[in-house]
Amino acid sequence: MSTPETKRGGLPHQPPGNTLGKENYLNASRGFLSWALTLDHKRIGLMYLVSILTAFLGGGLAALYVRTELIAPGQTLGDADMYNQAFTLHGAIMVFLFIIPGIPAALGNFVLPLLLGAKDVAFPRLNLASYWLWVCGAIFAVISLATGGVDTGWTFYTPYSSSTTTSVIPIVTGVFILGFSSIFTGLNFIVTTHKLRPKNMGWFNMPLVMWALYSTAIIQVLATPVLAITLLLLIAERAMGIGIFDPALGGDAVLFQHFFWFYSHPAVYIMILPAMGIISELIAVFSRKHIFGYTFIAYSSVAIAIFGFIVWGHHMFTSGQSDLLNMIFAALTFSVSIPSAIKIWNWLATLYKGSISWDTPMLYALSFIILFTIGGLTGLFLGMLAVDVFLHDTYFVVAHFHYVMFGGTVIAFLGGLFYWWPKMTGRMYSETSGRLSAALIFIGFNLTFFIQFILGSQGMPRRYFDYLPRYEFYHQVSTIGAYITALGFMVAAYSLAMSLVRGKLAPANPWGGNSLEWHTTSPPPLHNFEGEPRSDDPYDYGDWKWDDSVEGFVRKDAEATA
Amino acid sequence: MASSTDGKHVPHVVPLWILIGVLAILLILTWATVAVTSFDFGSNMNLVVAMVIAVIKAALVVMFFMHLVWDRPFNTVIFVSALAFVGLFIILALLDTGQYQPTMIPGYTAAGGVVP
Amino acid sequence: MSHDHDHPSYLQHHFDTPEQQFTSSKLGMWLFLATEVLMFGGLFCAYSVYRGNHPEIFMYAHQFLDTKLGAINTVVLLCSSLTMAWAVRAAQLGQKRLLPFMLILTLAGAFGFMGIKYIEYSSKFDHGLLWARAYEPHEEGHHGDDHGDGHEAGAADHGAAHDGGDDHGDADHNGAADHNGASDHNGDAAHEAAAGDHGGEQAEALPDGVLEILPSGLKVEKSTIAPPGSAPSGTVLTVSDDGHGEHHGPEPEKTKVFFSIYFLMTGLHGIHVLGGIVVIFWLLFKSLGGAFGPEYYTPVDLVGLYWHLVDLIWIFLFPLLYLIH
Amino acid sequence: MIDVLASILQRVISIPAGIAAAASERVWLPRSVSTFAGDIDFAWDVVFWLSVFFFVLITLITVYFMFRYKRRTPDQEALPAPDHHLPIEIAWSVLPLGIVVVLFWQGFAQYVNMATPPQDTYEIQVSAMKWSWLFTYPNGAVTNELHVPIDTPIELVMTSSDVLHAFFVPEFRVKKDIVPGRYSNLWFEATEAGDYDLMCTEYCGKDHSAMLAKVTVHEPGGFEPWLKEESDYYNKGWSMEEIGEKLYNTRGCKTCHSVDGVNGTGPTFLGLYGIEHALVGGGTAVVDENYVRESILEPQATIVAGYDPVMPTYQGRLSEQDISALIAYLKSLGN
Repeated sequence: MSTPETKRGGLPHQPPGNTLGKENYLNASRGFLSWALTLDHKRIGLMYLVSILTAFLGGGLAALYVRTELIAPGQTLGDADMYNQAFTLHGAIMVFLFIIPGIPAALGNFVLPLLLGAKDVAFPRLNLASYWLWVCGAIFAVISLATGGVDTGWTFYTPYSSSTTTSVIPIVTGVFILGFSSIFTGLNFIVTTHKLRPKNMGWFNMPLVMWALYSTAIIQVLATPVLAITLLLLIAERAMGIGIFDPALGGDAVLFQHFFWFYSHPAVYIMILPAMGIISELIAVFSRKHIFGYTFIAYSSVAIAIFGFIVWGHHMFTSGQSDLLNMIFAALTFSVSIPSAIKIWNWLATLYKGSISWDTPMLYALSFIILFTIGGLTGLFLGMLAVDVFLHDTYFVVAHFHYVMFGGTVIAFLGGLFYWWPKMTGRMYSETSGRLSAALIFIGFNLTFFIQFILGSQGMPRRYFDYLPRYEFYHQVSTIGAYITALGFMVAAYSLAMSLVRGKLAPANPWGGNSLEWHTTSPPPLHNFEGEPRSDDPYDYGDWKWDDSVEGFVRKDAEATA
Repeated sequence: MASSTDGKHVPHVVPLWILIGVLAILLILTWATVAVTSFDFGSNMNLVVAMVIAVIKAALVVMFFMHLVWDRPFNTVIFVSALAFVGLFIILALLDTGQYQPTMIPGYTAAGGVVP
Repeated sequence: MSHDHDHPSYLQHHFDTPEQQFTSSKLGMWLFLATEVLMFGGLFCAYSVYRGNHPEIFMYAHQFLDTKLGAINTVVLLCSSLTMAWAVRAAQLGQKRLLPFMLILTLAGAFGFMGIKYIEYSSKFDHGLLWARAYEPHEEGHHGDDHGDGHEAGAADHGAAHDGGDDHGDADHNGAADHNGASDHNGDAAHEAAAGDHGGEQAEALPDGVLEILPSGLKVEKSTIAPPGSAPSGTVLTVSDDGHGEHHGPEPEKTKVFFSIYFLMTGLHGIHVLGGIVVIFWLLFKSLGGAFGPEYYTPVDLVGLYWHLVDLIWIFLFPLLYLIH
Repeated sequence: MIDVLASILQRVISIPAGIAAAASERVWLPRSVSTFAGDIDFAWDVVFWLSVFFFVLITLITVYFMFRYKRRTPDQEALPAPDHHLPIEIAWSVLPLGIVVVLFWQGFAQYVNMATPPQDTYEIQVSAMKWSWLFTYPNGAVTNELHVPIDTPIELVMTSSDVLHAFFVPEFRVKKDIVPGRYSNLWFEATEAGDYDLMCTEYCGKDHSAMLAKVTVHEPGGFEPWLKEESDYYNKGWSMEEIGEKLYNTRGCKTCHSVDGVNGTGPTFLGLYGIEHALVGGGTAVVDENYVRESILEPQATIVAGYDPVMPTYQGRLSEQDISALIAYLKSLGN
């Protein structure tokens, strides 16, 4: 650790290990181009973060529009076309612009090399290209919005998508580009994990979030190209009428669904695996206890990645897929539930006899366990063939995937964001507002979506602009829940934004974690570490002790922390 | 293969006779695959023969032109798993579409909706 | 910095050794190739599904592809693969004059491939053998309707597709060359004058049901089955090939899907060849400046891998599209 | 805007009444009204109570640990505990495997039932289009609402003329996508007379949520007379206008064309006959016999300005006589 400099810029109490006002990656160079053309993974991660949060805001507003429209049967705000475009926009933005790049490209980009003790990802230029491809894809999404919107649903099912008059081609082009952005991130992460670990870090010394990001990257690399070709075929279908998917031209509409879900089911694991990785970190760090069953959790991530490829047909049980395939996919589908269950049990065992702090990231992690349990268990209903036939395309499915995607991924994303925020910015957020946001989102989310399980089991179909009066009460509750959730997000945004203005300065290790990112300063220097970081078991917290003067954790063996 | 202790990269050079020999075999196989089309092996055997030849050709290119025999084994793992996933995709899709073929309506053309 | 004593200019700051950088690049490239395999895998899947369910379409439609040109292209691509592998070898051995030479040979192969592809494509365009919506097969040499010899008006528009031919390939090239630029037979007066004679005369003395016999021995027959996509029903011309009984018969339904798949597969492959041309040019440019040698030849190696993959895909496309039996 | 807010506020105020109403009905699943609905409900119950058990277990453990082991002081360390335990881990990996095998079997066995229709079903042709249903009975009668006899296995042979649709009746627990270019089959046997809602559950565009129909299950002996009544309008002594009105109501016209002067997905029929329309792409057309006929048979040929080209063709669905009847009805709506 370098010798402390005198405080600059009138910063308040600056704990050791905090580099605000000194040299760090944020001020290593200045000017717009130093960001736009940066090769530093940390800056790219931050740019991603700002971008995907903007996308999240857009998708969230679309969601609020949808929920508000549904507060009463019939027309509330706009007509059916408007509603259809709103839910399509909500789905497409949230899936392709927010949740898929969310954890890997934003948080992952920032922490992955730090976790490995590396200076950067293996291909920094590719990383930057990935970011700008994302921007490019987002621009296409905006173009499609500006040229009349899209009303196909995020799944782009043919033949509706090849016959509707709305702007399908721009948004599909956008998603095509976003696919390459995702591939580049995945490719980069695999190579980085393989090649840039420190010499003494074996595969089983990696933090579990690395296993999760690595498994995610495998899916990104192997599945996303199929999405690319699917979308290319869809564009060709519309532009040239090639007749692969459109029955009117001699094609096969169900084949499109095979193509689409061959990517989009593994993509579900692109969304949830990194979230599980973050939860493994949070549970261990905030219990100050070694993660339970490291090997099982690590292998279960890889297992989920691989099983994820052989279950896509469960999205097609009522689609006209043959009975034979329905049976095969139904049997294979249950295989995914085993590794997911393993993780839940291991997390609970980690909590046992821990020293459980109620800091904001941990509150998010604990709500993840409960929400993901509901999401996972309701998946069992949908895996059972005969029950799925009844529940398919109803609100039960909507609720199920929101419990996994929102209750799982978004919650873990927020947990990770609060967890690494001090490392990224060098500032602590206010715990009060942080905890309030976690509570509000938990309550609002359950109000919004638990009621939709009931709604779905009553037979309410999804993507309905209007509905039968008997469903009205449930929709009202759901809409109110959506607004409470939105309030929770506003509180979270407030908490993080205020921390930048008047947050306390963060120490190097506010939480007592032992993965390598906590071994460097907050924020880290341009090349991440001063000297070669020393890696050991990332879940052995015995070397760190709480220091009141630092308001964080310091190494026990450090002679003087200055 | 191409590693050394001090981290300096030492390339593996493929002997010229291997490269030219591989090309010769590839050309012969190309001739063969065209030639066998004039024989009828019955049912789908012609397709099988054509694919076997293509796989041999592809394997030669991958192993020698692309250095995979001398490369790190993990690169082989990547390539083979990519092929395996393609195979999985094709087999399951074929299995399904083959099953529901009888329900197809011959000569169907859509009656409503147009493409802009 | 751990490598301050030995820091070649090509070594990026976040790598410790050239070896680490090289194997990283190589691993990245193989992953990229895996994505390419899966991307083309989608097309192969679409191909398999349609061939599995409609073998008759493939049996019928592949006759319009030119096996001879396909085979020549295969050879061209294989040879350029060798020169590429040789280029990598030259770079590894520091043969600074051989490397650009081999790259130029590879480029020659690439351009040769695209040139032949161009000939094939323009022949398809001339005959209206295009993807589904544009599919409108017609026979260049046949212009009966223009000369009032009694055929249904419009028959030629959606009528005979011509053999591109594994067995009658030469006839097709001649046709394609002769009628280049004359695909719009109603608008091109000069062409009508040239083609009109034999088309009009032959049709007069033919047996019932056969509308025309082409110079190559193909009979253009009357069929009652309209190809989908051609709007009015009526007389439809199809080609039968007397040499090989199995190619007889009317045009199956959904034939246009074959051409959709053909254009998608060869088109996407062609785009990859074009991409290869660009990067090989870049390599050539760099190699002329002496950028590569035994200690640093990563770009040559990676482009080589890419180029071989393009070759690899063609190795499958050729029998699957041209050699259907 | 104020209106919207006021109506939203009104909805919010009415929620307590809604809770009371909802609490008085069954919460999960609608009534079961088909032969296999009971079996599916059993499978549902199995997985439902299993889920409740695990949910309660995991939540209790989480919440209990959260309080029991709460960190009191910032420097509090964890209590000693093992970081792995192979037998336990293997147990909780393998046990769920056994459970999911049971679940798979439950779902699969019932599915086989649903997928295989019995012999001697009563077959009804279903034609789905944006955004209405047509049901054709063996005697040629066509309606836009489904009528079936009770306690009789019904087989539906379904086709779509445009995009994907799906047939869903919650009370019967049946659902099947209707794929254009294919015949989709589905069977059920209703066990209780009454009216049920049929919904389209595969997103099909603008009026997806309006693509509803009533399913009427007739009491024993009630179906045959109804069917007789519905068939052959031309031998009932009705006027052409009356037949046209009947066709308007039963063949899907009214989904998009109102008769009250309000334009919907298509122009209203009120006062339509004889006027001159502006067309998409320029030009005009007078609504006369030929124009109406063409619009029915080739709806894509001329599109009225301001509307989307979404109407399916009725070629083969309406006879010449039917078209004449519809023209007569249109004329009666005046201009």
